[in-house]
Amino acid sequence: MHDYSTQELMIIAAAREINDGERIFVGMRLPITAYGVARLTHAPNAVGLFESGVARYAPAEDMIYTMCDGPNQLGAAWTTGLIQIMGLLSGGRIHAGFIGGAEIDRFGNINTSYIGDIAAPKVKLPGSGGAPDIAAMAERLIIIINHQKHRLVEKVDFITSPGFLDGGDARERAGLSGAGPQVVITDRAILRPHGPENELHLAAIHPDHTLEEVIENTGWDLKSIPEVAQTAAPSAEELAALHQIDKEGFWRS
Amino acid sequence: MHDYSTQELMIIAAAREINDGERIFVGMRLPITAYGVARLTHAPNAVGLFESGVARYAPAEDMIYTMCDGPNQLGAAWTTGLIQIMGLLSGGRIHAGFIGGAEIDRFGNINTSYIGDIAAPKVKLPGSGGAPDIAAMAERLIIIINHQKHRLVEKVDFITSPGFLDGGDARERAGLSGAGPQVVITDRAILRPHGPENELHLAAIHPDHTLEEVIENTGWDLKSIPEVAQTAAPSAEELAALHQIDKEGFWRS
Amino acid sequence: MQEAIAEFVHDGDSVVLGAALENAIPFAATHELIRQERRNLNVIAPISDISTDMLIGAGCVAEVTGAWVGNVSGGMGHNFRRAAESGQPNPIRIYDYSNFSIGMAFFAGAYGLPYVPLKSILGSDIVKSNPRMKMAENPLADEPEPVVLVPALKPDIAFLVVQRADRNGNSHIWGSTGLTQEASIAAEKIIVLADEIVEPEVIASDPSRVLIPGFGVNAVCHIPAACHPAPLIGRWRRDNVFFHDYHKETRAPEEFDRWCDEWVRDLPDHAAYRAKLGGQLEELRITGEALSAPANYATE
Amino acid sequence: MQEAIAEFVHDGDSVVLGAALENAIPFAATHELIRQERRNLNVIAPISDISTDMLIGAGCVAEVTGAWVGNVSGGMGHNFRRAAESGQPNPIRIYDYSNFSIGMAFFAGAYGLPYVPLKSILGSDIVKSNPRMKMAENPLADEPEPVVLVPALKPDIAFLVVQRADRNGNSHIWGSTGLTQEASIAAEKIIVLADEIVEPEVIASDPSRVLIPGFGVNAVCHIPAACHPAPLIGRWRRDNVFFHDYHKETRAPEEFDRWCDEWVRDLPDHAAYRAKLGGQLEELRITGEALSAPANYATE
Repeated sequence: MHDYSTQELMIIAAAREINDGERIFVGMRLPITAYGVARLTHAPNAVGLFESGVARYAPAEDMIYTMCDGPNQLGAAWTTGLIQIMGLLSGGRIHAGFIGGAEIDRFGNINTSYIGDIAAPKVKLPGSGGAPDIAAMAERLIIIINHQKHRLVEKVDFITSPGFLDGGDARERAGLSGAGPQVVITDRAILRPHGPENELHLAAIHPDHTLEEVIENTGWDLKSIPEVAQTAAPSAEELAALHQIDKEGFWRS
Repeated sequence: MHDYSTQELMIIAAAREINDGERIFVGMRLPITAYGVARLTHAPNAVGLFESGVARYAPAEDMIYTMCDGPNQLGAAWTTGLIQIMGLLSGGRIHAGFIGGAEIDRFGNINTSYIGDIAAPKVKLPGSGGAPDIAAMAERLIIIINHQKHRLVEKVDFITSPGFLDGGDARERAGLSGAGPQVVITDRAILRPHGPENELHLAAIHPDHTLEEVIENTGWDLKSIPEVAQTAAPSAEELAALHQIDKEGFWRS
Repeated sequence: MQEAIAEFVHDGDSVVLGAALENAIPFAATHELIRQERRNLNVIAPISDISTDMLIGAGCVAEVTGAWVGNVSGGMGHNFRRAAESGQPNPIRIYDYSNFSIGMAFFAGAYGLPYVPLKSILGSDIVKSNPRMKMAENPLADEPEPVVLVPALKPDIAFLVVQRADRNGNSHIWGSTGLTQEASIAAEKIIVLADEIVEPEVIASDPSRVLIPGFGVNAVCHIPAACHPAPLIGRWRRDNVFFHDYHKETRAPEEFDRWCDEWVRDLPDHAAYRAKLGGQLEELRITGEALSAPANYATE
Repeated sequence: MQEAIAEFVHDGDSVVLGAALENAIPFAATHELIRQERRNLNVIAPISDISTDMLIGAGCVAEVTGAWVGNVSGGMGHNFRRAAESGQPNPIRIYDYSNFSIGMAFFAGAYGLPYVPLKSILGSDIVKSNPRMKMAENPLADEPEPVVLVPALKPDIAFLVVQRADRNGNSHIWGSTGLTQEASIAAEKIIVLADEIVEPEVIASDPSRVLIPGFGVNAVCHIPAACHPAPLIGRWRRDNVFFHDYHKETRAPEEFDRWCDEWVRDLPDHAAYRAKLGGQLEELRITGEALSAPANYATE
């Protein structure tokens, strides 16, 4: 037992991916909390952007269920249109963006559209939202996903949001300007692209999880970077920041 | 002598080209007054648009020197950006627009760019502003110009704003959606396109002006429509409306 | 609004129902389209929370053009899944876009561009699955530079919810607006659902807050809380419970039918809907004040 | 502002000086560029009244990218004509655009489109004279459909005048804005000339009135009447006499030089310019009030 939950560890790992002064496309749920932790710790000058047309400095003071909720707009740096905000992404002005997904493959491609055949899908997922735009155009892509064999797959049925496509320099050849997925944060481990193929490799294992368990729950033959670390436990400062944001302990259980 | 000036007649002739409920791209000076007269007489529901990003119902209450002056924005229907306003034009939502120019040719093409050779112009004119966009995309184009031989020329040196280009269906073939110049209002007469060539023909002569004088002051071999009229003198209502707008008698002299 | 929908919306029309993403969704119009049994609609929206799902369940929809269809609180939209996976209550054709690409398609439709060349949708299989999009090379570049050509979208009609409008449709909107302006201007017709009708002087006091001027608006309907259960900045909070309940109560077709009878078909109009919500709606009403600093438009 | 221009503007840069057409023109920056003797600038502006003419006369300009250069009150700009017709004080290269095509070029630069296909510039000889533009066919159309491809414009730096900003550059602008937003976002660097510096809470009270957020701004300078002789809505009326005088007093090169010494080069900064104007400037100050109706952003 630790004094933090797995979700809290994921949030803090995500917060560490945000550098000070950066413009970050924040999604809802876990990333918005990560953004808040980063602002309160090492990145007090980060800017958070929401595709509906919102840019904020400090995160919303009250709980929000969607990015359009009132507390995310009150006192914002900018409430405007989608084109103005996502245009910054398309214009190459965004340092990093968060996305999630139903499936990810070993090249970091993400599916949120169709499981099975497009014409007669086994599961019709809700769709892309702005994720393809973020995946294509943010300088770095930060992915958060639950670590299960049916989610981390050899090849996704449908590339909603491009990672490294077929690997190697396929992404660059396709004309994509952002550097692609630089980290995948799961509930068991942290993966990063490694080697000339840009395949996702195991980079760190969360405390209390094992290499065998991680491999077993990955749908491809997961390789490791030369020196796999253990994910650093949250510092007292990080946890304090998280608890300040997550007053009701939503992420603690 | 009449109880109106030539410029007042031109303004009223221009006002008559505006139909009720239409969206009109208004320029500065004479057209803005014409728009005001139309609103006060037969077109109370016309809407006036200004390319800087202004839409108005009633014209400005105070004298304005540029479309960006305060009185043109106070109480406007919309103050916004250029793209929103000119985009309506590009999107085919504008019924008519006013433009002027330094030169016009017999197919209604207008030059406000270069007199002489482009590389070494005899006169460098200020340029286009939004006139090409208005000429290309408004459903109808209303042109106001002084009637002098060096202004109404056989062929303009440079087509800043397209009329019927080389005549006939050249305009349509070039992909232009608006119907092009439907009227040219000068200080001597009114010209309109006529016949399959869409050449500008004399349609009406202002009171006190003669056919010979009009022909003499036109730089091409001006033909006439079958029944050339005399421009109807301003009605009492039209003059009253004009005087209401032009309180200081700016256009009266 | 009954009259406006009867007059302006026809079977087979393409309809924008909410372009501001998760706020200001015109659910009141969604309900009325269901009550008037419109069929074969092409519902266009980047993200409209459960509005699209309701229309699909009620059999109003032939095509969906959008970036995301579901229930932001509950995840999936059951009717959307059923229609896409098993053609119930009828098969639907889906045109997938990303948020930016549908935004730029509206932009092109609004402002007269036949298409836009985009880079942000490169690499996505959406380009392959959406037959409207086409890969090309930038003809102005010296080096090969792939782009995706996305044609203009020009919907038949757009419904939008605004905080206040005058009787002529001149409308003030504030807070994030998503694609409200572009989608509305791109549409052939615009119907405004105003939370409040104010005197023209109120709107004219701040022409820079006008997102859609009245001269483009075909009808103005005064419908308080037309957005419910979605939020409207400064007016109504989001009804999170309602979204959760919808998710729980529409898992099977017959469950959806029951839900739709209770909340839509058995009610004559939006006033009856508000009355049925009663205190639940009143709790969502924003009564506090956090007012904008004034802007001065004086000329002297 | 001296420091901001010294640090951020280099010889040869492309500079947007006013993108709001005839209002909010950053003349204070125009003057400072002349005083600091910047050379070979590419001045980009749809229409900036006499700002471009002054810079040309002072020998700062190698290229002009725009839709109109002159003096709205007086007609022609004498320096612009001299440079274009006889290469005095130096030849300039002119890239002609229409207002909508330069607007869309900024839009493309701001929002990452490599180019835009336009119809509104078809038929104009601008397409032939501006080598950046190219005729093409719409590749998505069944029938031949000509379009003009206009590439993105990405200026090095944009100056803009705003009614009020906080110390971090978060800015409120109202009234018509021309291409202010698109040109600023397209630029690599933004310098804000604020008529008034206010507390961050004032700007944050109305985030929908923010046209340019502070996180994209490189410097904020507090310069009252930076727009003079152009107007600024709610703050300063247009100085029509000044424009007429400029027209009369700059007919010959030596006349312009005298004008420029008196009004620009012999003055150390904009404060001295305002002091020289004295009562003439005070008469243009807007003291009345015509305030916008408030918008409520409360959440409860």
